[in-house]
Amino acid sequence: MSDFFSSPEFNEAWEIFKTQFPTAIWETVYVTVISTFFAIVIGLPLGVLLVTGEKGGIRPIPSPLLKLINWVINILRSVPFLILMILVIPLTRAIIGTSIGTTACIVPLTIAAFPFAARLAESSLREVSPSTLEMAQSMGASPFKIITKVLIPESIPSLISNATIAITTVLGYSAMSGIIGGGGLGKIAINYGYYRYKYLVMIIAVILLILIVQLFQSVGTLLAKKTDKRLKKA
Amino acid sequence: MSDFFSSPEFNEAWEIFKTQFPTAIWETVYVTVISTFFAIVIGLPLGVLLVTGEKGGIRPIPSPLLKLINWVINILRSVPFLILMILVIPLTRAIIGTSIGTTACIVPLTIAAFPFAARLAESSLREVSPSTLEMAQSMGASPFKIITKVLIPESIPSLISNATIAITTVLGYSAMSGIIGGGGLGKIAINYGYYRYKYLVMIIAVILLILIVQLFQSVGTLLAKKTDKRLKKA
Amino acid sequence: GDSSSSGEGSSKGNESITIAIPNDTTNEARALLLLQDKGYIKLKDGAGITATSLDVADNPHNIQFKEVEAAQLPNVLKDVDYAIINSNYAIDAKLNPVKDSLAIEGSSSAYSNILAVKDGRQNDDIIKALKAALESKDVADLIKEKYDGSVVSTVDKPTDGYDESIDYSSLSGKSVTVAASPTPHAEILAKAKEILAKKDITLKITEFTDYVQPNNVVESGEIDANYFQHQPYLDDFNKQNNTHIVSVSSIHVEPLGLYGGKQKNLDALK
Amino acid sequence: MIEIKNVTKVFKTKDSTVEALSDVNITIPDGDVFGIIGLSGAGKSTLVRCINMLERPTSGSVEIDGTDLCTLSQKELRRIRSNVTMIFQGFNLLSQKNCLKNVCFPLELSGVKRAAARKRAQELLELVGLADKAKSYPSQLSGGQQQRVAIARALATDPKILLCDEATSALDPTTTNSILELIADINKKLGITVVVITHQMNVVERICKHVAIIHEGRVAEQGEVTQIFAAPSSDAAKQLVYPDGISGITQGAAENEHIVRVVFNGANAARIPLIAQLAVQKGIYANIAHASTKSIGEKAYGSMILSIGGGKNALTQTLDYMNSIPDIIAQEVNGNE
Amino acid sequence: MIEIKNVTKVFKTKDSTVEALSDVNITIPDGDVFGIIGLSGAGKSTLVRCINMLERPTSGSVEIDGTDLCTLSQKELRRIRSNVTMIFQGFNLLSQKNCLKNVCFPLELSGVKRAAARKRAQELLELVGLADKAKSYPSQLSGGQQQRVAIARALATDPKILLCDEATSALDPTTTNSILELIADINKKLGITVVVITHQMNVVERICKHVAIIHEGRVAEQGEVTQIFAAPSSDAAKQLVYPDGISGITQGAAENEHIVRVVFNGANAARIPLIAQLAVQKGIYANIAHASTKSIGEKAYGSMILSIGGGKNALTQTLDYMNSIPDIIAQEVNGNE
Ligand SMILES: Nc1ncnc2c1ncn2[C@@H]1O[C@H](COP(=O)(O)OP(=O)(O)OP(=O)(O)O)[C@@H](O)[C@H]1O
Ligand SMILES: Nc1ncnc2c1ncn2[C@@H]1O[C@H](COP(=O)(O)OP(=O)(O)OP(=O)(O)O)[C@@H](O)[C@H]1O
Ligand SMILES: [Mg+2]
Ligand SMILES: [Mg+2]
Repeated sequence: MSDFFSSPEFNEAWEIFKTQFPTAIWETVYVTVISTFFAIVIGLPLGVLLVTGEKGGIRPIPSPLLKLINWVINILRSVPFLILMILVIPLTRAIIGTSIGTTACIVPLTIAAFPFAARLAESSLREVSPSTLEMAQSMGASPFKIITKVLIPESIPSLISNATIAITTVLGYSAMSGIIGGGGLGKIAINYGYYRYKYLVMIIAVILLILIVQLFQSVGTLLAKKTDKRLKKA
Repeated sequence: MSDFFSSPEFNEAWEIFKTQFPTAIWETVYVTVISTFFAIVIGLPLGVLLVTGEKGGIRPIPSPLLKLINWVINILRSVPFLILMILVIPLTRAIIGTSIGTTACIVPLTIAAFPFAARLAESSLREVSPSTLEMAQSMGASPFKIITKVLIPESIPSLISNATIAITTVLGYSAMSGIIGGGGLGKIAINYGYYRYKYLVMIIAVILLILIVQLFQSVGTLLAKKTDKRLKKA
Repeated sequence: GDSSSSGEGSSKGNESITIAIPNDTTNEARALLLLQDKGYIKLKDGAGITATSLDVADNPHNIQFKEVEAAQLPNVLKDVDYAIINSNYAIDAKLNPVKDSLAIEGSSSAYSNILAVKDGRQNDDIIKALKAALESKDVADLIKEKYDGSVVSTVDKPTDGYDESIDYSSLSGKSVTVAASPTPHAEILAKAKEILAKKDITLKITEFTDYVQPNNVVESGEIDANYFQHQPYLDDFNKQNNTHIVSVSSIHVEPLGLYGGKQKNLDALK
Repeated sequence: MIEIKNVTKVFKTKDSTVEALSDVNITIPDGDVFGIIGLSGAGKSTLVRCINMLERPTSGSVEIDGTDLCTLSQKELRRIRSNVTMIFQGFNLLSQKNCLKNVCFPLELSGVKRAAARKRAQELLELVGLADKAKSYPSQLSGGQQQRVAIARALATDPKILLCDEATSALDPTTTNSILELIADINKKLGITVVVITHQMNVVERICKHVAIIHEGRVAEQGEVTQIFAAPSSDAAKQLVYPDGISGITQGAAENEHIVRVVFNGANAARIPLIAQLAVQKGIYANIAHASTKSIGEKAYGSMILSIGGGKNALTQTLDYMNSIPDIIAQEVNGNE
Repeated sequence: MIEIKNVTKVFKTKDSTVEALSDVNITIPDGDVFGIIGLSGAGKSTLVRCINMLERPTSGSVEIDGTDLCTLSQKELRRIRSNVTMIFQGFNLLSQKNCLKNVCFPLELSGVKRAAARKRAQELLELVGLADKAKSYPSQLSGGQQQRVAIARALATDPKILLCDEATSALDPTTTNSILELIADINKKLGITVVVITHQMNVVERICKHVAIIHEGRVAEQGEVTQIFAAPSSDAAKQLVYPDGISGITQGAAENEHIVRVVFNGANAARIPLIAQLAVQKGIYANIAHASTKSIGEKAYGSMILSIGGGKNALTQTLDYMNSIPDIIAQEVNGNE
């Protein structure tokens, strides 16, 4: 063992660890959290529209509009992330001021993740019992009130656990940020592990990623359970 | 326009379209469907375990085992797909006989997707009302029967719409299959379109991907609605 | 994926030979050109630095090409008869380009990796300073020591790191940004960074794991220079994308080698 | 005034069509307490759900104060709905909100300030006997407690129309009585219109003024409760009023025996020994075949079925005697009913 | 035999603890029809859920035929549970299965072949009057229809113990009667033990042999139905039997007036004009203050509260006269009850 700890591999990994990891951890968390946040901010309303807007829904919207939303979501979900990243460069430049670097990743990540978030939200919201919605309708609640006071609150546990799925997926995508000059643990794992076979560095990066995912997941699961009032607790 | 259709770009794209797209479409669909299938075959039981195995669940399993499953899922969800692809090469070789080519992609895709499928399944299964499960328990149904006859059947619509989310995500990942010599529309979009600036080819590939996603999504949404017997239909 | 060759591919009696080649534009073409040089295949007329496996005109050995991402070639070596691998990847994967390769590109400077900038900026002082640092003896030494023959410096007359024709004091406090591939380019730049730091010039290195964006960001002016490609690739890029990027210096070359996987020697290609 | 005109509702399913309502016509005056009774599956819930357009009639119209709800825009409909509340057969509580917040829900919808809403909600919870459960979630309540939360919620906004779909089905008699009193009270004080679906005939007797009997999607009979309960003419009504069947009584009846139904509708008869007086004064021996009566204060409510010997003469005397007392209605029941 | 011994059940929530059951002791003999009544929130559902261990008692034990359920392994518990079925207060139907499949569910669990299960399920649906709804899904059924599917499902496997938590709450009187007959029938033919929670006192009178009154988690009173209904001694029991309160009757009573409760427990009294005879033969004028009786065939069921003038003497004569008839129990009611 003492051999290993004085081996050049170890020294090199330790050096990289000290110099690059603190920033990388921060970059990973920051990009992931912000992108997921925006993805939810855009995706949740779309998910709501998908559920409430359909024929027989709470607030039907014109069928062509609904189709359009479905198409946009499907289109963005179909474009491989690599290509998406490149295609949105003009947009990134317009919003962030530059198309490169860690912050610039937020735009393609958000654009890749919001359709995903919309589908997850849709799936959660569909679980709210129609009779609960009926109750709110019978009281003359406006579609907006039904959405904000019934549809979303009643599916909060499921929305939270799906948001956890979304943030983990965004974290995975963020590993590709190297393509546009971004940073983060994923990039380190790929650059050192994939391109340079420095597996020790890669493993450390991956372990840190695992810890972050584990953290997100634990918080998500806990919150989902805490907020769920349907369960009988003895 | 007639200019365009006789332009060298168009001729070239047409050539590629004729020679490569039929196989590519087939490869995309085949890899995606098979990987998703295996991902569900592995992920659904895990999702079931996550829900039924917890304390107070239908069939609690030892808490360390539950933690282990959670960890494995989180670990696999944390590793960037690019790296996962490399890490599983020995496994791919053992299962498929080779680590390169379209079929070889099925292994990393399945391994990347099953933890995702497990989380989605978990999220669906949690929506089954505790009192329905109680009813089955009160009749002396074994955990296995509860799972197969109540838990899964009652959440079928939600499971189907989440399976649709999964298959679309797998399709997205499969675009990266070019890295290990796999084929498909994603590879064509990236390798021919992006890296060789044949944007026309890229656009055609992306459009085909969109059509495939649209197909999956429509079938999924339709099935989810058809199977849902909770909705009142006038 | 499994792009089998055209031409004589129909001779089914022949056992086919699989060769894994890089799947990116220039490396794929270089690999095919290497095979053509050795007389194993013939490419269509005019197929140059953008050739793909589809451009194979004559394939007497019935070679099946497996296009794999360049960095993955060492990993899949076991699954194929041969693979053509960039030296930098080979050496990281503990293959010795000098001893283990069955055939290797000559260190012809056609594929020398260049420092490139947007046309018109060639004579900017800061670019000149960067160029001088990269052409330094320190960098050449680093390449020699660190890469042990898998990366070869192509600088004829290494400098001391500084360009006498420019006024370094006016550059003090300025910074220059370079887009680079992670390896070996970013590592080589790290040395240049030290050199420039002595003159209070900050070299910012932005790593890209992609071959298209570094040119795009130089063209757009978001980044001052890039260092990841060779001249033929740049020429093709400029032509295809209507960009105006020029080389200011060629720094190093990474020769491609042919390595044996299931085959231990070249007999199968005889 | 609620006017249900020629309402028909058809449910289409894959392999069948169910005509839940056929050509229903009902008028419910303002301030009335209107009962709707009928066998399980008769169409009661569907009918009431048409009143607030949760179910759109396949044909026909529903008018509230002259406005045809079927023709309203969503927005106009919402305005009307905010004055019509419903207690659902299945409670439909918000599972993620505690009792207090469940009751606050309609108040917040109608723009009541948070603090005021909470105060009002707490009062209502006290009224239904659940003050201590304010912070409990629906999953932590018993069936009856859930139903009471639903009742409190429906009463929160002082609606003009209250629709009760089996509002007391999960409650014990004592709690039922206190809820009914509450509803009757509100009806009197605020003049709200109450529509009550129930399976408990004593609920109808107790608070309804009018009643409609729905049978297989049609109105079998409607009118004043006393009238209908005293003399149900349709088979459907008879079945509900005498679930055990009256045939058992009439079949065993002797040649000269007659069956009489006596209805007490708040008659000041609680302290009068009617049967005994009939026997002593008129020599008529009335046998009580079926009785469901109660005295509240001095007043008697409910009905009895008497079998009277002594032929036509005794019958006439009995009817005369009974009908001479105010708020008592006595009628002969046809033997082959 | 079901023995509930010292059972206590405490629910802990974030900011309160609810003692739903405190030290409950009940023994239910085999083949009995045992009623459990009590106010809303008294703990009835919790108690019944302890019988099949859906709720584990905080302390105490539940024994079925001598086996303590609390100590059983999951597997042994399942074996017992397959003989104990429950009709839930909330129905708990499988929302994605049609009626037929819902009824088939327990049959399939117990290994009955598919075809046989379908046949049996169809028979049961016919029994509860839903033959034509076999292919409908729960969301397409009325409340009462859903409840009947739940009943059919509970009866499907011929259980040894049937637990009914408000099994007829959503049903009209006619349907209720037919379901009660069905249950009584099964109880007689197959000797199964039936535990019935209900808010409908006539359900208890009609089918239960024994009854326990639960009040705030404790057994206030238990025993034979006739006894308890004739002479409820606990306040809780009185409240249930006389939800309007008996004080109204007794308060207005004159000095020499006495209140008597008469219970008909299937007495062959249907054709005897008791009140009239009492008046004519004994000169005692009994006034009916409260009555809930019915004749089924020749038998009379239910109870009456009579107020009798004429002081002690008249009282004694009345009690003697009434009690001389078999299956009639008459008792004086204490004035300040
Ligand atoms: N999971 C729980 N958490 C907290 N309190 C509970 C829970 N379940 C029941 N209770 C409380 O226990 C008490 C008894 O409930 P139970 O359901 O047994 O009443 P019940 O007699 O069946 O009433 P009802 O006639 O209204 O159905 C109630 O006060 C209820 O609020
Ligand atoms: N969504 C639906 N699809 C098909 N049939 C339906 C639907 N809703 C109700 N029905 C049918 O319409 C009829 C009337 O139902 P409704 O709920 O109005 O009955 P109800 O009188 O309220 O009965 P209950 O007293 O049992 O609640 C029933 O036969 C029912 O099966
Ligand atoms: Mg109903
Ligand atoms: Mg209960």
